[in-house]
Amino acid sequence: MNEQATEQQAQSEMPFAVVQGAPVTELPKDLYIPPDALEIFLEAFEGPLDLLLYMIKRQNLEILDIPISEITRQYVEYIRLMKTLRLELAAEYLVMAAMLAEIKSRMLLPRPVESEDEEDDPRAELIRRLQEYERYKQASEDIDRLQRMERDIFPTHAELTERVVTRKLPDIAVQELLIAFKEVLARAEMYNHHHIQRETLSVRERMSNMLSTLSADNFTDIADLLDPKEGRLGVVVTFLAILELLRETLIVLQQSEPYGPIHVKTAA
Amino acid sequence: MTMDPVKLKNIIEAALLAADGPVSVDRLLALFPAKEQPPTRDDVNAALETLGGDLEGRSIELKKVASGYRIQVRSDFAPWISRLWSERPPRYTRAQMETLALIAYRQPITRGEIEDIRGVSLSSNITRSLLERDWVRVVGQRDVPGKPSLYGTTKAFLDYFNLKTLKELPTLAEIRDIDQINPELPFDLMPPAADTGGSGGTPAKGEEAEDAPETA
Amino acid sequence: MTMDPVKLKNIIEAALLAADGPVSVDRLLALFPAKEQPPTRDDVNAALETLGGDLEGRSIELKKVASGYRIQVRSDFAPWISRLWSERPPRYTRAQMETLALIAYRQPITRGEIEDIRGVSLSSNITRSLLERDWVRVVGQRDVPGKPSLYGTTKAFLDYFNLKTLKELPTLAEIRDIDQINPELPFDLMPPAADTGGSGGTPAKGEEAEDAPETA
Repeated sequence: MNEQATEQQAQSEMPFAVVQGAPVTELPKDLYIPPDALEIFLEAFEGPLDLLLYMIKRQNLEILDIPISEITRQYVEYIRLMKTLRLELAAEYLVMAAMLAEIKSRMLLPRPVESEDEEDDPRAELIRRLQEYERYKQASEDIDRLQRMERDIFPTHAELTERVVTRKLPDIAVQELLIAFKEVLARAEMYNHHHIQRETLSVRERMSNMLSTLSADNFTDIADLLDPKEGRLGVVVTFLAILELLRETLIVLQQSEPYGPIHVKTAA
Repeated sequence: MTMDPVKLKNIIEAALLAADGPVSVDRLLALFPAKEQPPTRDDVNAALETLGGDLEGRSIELKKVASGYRIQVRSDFAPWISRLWSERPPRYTRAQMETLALIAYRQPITRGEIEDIRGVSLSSNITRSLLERDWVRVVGQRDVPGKPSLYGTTKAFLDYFNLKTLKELPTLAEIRDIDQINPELPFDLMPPAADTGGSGGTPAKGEEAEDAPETA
Repeated sequence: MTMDPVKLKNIIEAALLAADGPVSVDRLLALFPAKEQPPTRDDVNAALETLGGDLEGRSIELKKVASGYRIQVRSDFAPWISRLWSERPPRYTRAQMETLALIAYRQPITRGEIEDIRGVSLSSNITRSLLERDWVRVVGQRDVPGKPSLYGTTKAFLDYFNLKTLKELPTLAEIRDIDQINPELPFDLMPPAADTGGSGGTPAKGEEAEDAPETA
């Protein structure tokens, strides 16, 4: 009847759990686990430390003074039962069983009476780990109880229906302006050092000039644009200006026959 | 002539209500252009204090959390407010919560250290879910072979759990020595198994799973 | 015994503030379970009316829209609240800064002259952005073929930098002082040019516009 109540409760609380139906005839008396709740039971534990803690609390035992042979016997009983039910058991559970068995055997060995300090207690490491795990398990439960968003407290929101869109503009200090000026002058200087002769005719300027003299209606012979009086540099600048104007589709180039004169006019 | 304190308070209230998350004092100060005689930080703090007082006895409260101030619905009203939505609040598994607790209290901490303390291997789904929730982040690598990632918590974690700083986390239990056996058991870990499930609007408890064996 | 009207009003306020959009009266009524002596539709409507009155003179208002009620920020507060979302101000590019500097110090100056000094062609976006900011304007045309526009700075430019006249612009001679006063300026300062010819201590006059490259 007790078992039935538990089972019902377990099911009503965790209706998503898979219940194993295999009948188990022999149950250790002190396990208190109905067989078909075993799988749920196993899922409820976060590992061997958690299972051990449960067994200790369940029997009102004290972590610091675990009756190791009794706990080991119960623990191994659980493991055996799980295996019988062919439940998949994480490797950590078996490692713990081995560790318990080892502690148990070391407890049976005679210990020097005078050295009672904890390092000599074969249980010391287990007890440390149990306590360590327990405090963080407790902490996780404490955090779970903190007021939290979505469950206990809710963010508020009031719509702002008409947003004033403000596009921010860069902020600069007057010193930055000066520094930019200084940098550009310094660079211009380097530029001029590298070019033995300063370029007095800019491509861009020539482009503007050319655009203002060319016509959209009449073609001009490209040879007329290249003025030898300007020297080689001037011819190069003009040529670059033509290429650039062409790239920007501001002018149209036409050649009526191969090797014939090239004519140019502004784009319509 | 600085701004009228009531107007300042109203602007701050509107800003906190319109913003999508907590708002820092710096961000509040940025609402006021320099050329319009902006309030000082002290003015803003004073206005926040007045606003907090105004909301006493109301269903909403001013709360300071890690990334700033926010106006939130008081937890007393959760039973009604949670009915606004049909879905239940997200639940977190014990593995997620224990991992989160270890990262919160022991940060920076590696996956291996978490596994050592919990005594089980840590599925990468768990760290991924905490990272995706933006509750934890990788804060570095431990300088050992393999360079394992070190995890720490974020401001979003503190915000979510209504905290200003990590100092506000519940105190950790003490580790006792093996020789100071205390007959008074301070643990009350297992909550009584009385069925609290489904009672009206009470918020769902994190984990009820382990109650099951207890009641047998 | 039905619910205290103040409590009802508080719940409704919290619900409207917590919801993601307008809330209908039906949805408000659904917050109250049948077994807890829920308020009537009239009670809810009365509470909404009281709430609307309470919000008079505050930064938020109760508004009825097609799909229900919502609490929204009053539009008077839009100028401040909108700044919550304003991005950080962008920075001017090097090309923009240098163009502005050349226009300021070498005005009046043509596009071609700016290109000559900078050694690269000048995108029309750059002049446009400065014209749009109203820091730069076309002050005339150079009397050469093509009649290129001459650029100069505006009164708004002077106002922004808090200058009365262009004469107050810092001079190249001051640049050493800037170096010393604030060595951590985030700019890559080039060593002072050996020859600062032509620029002297005062901002350049129009006629000096082409000096700089010439002096090299």
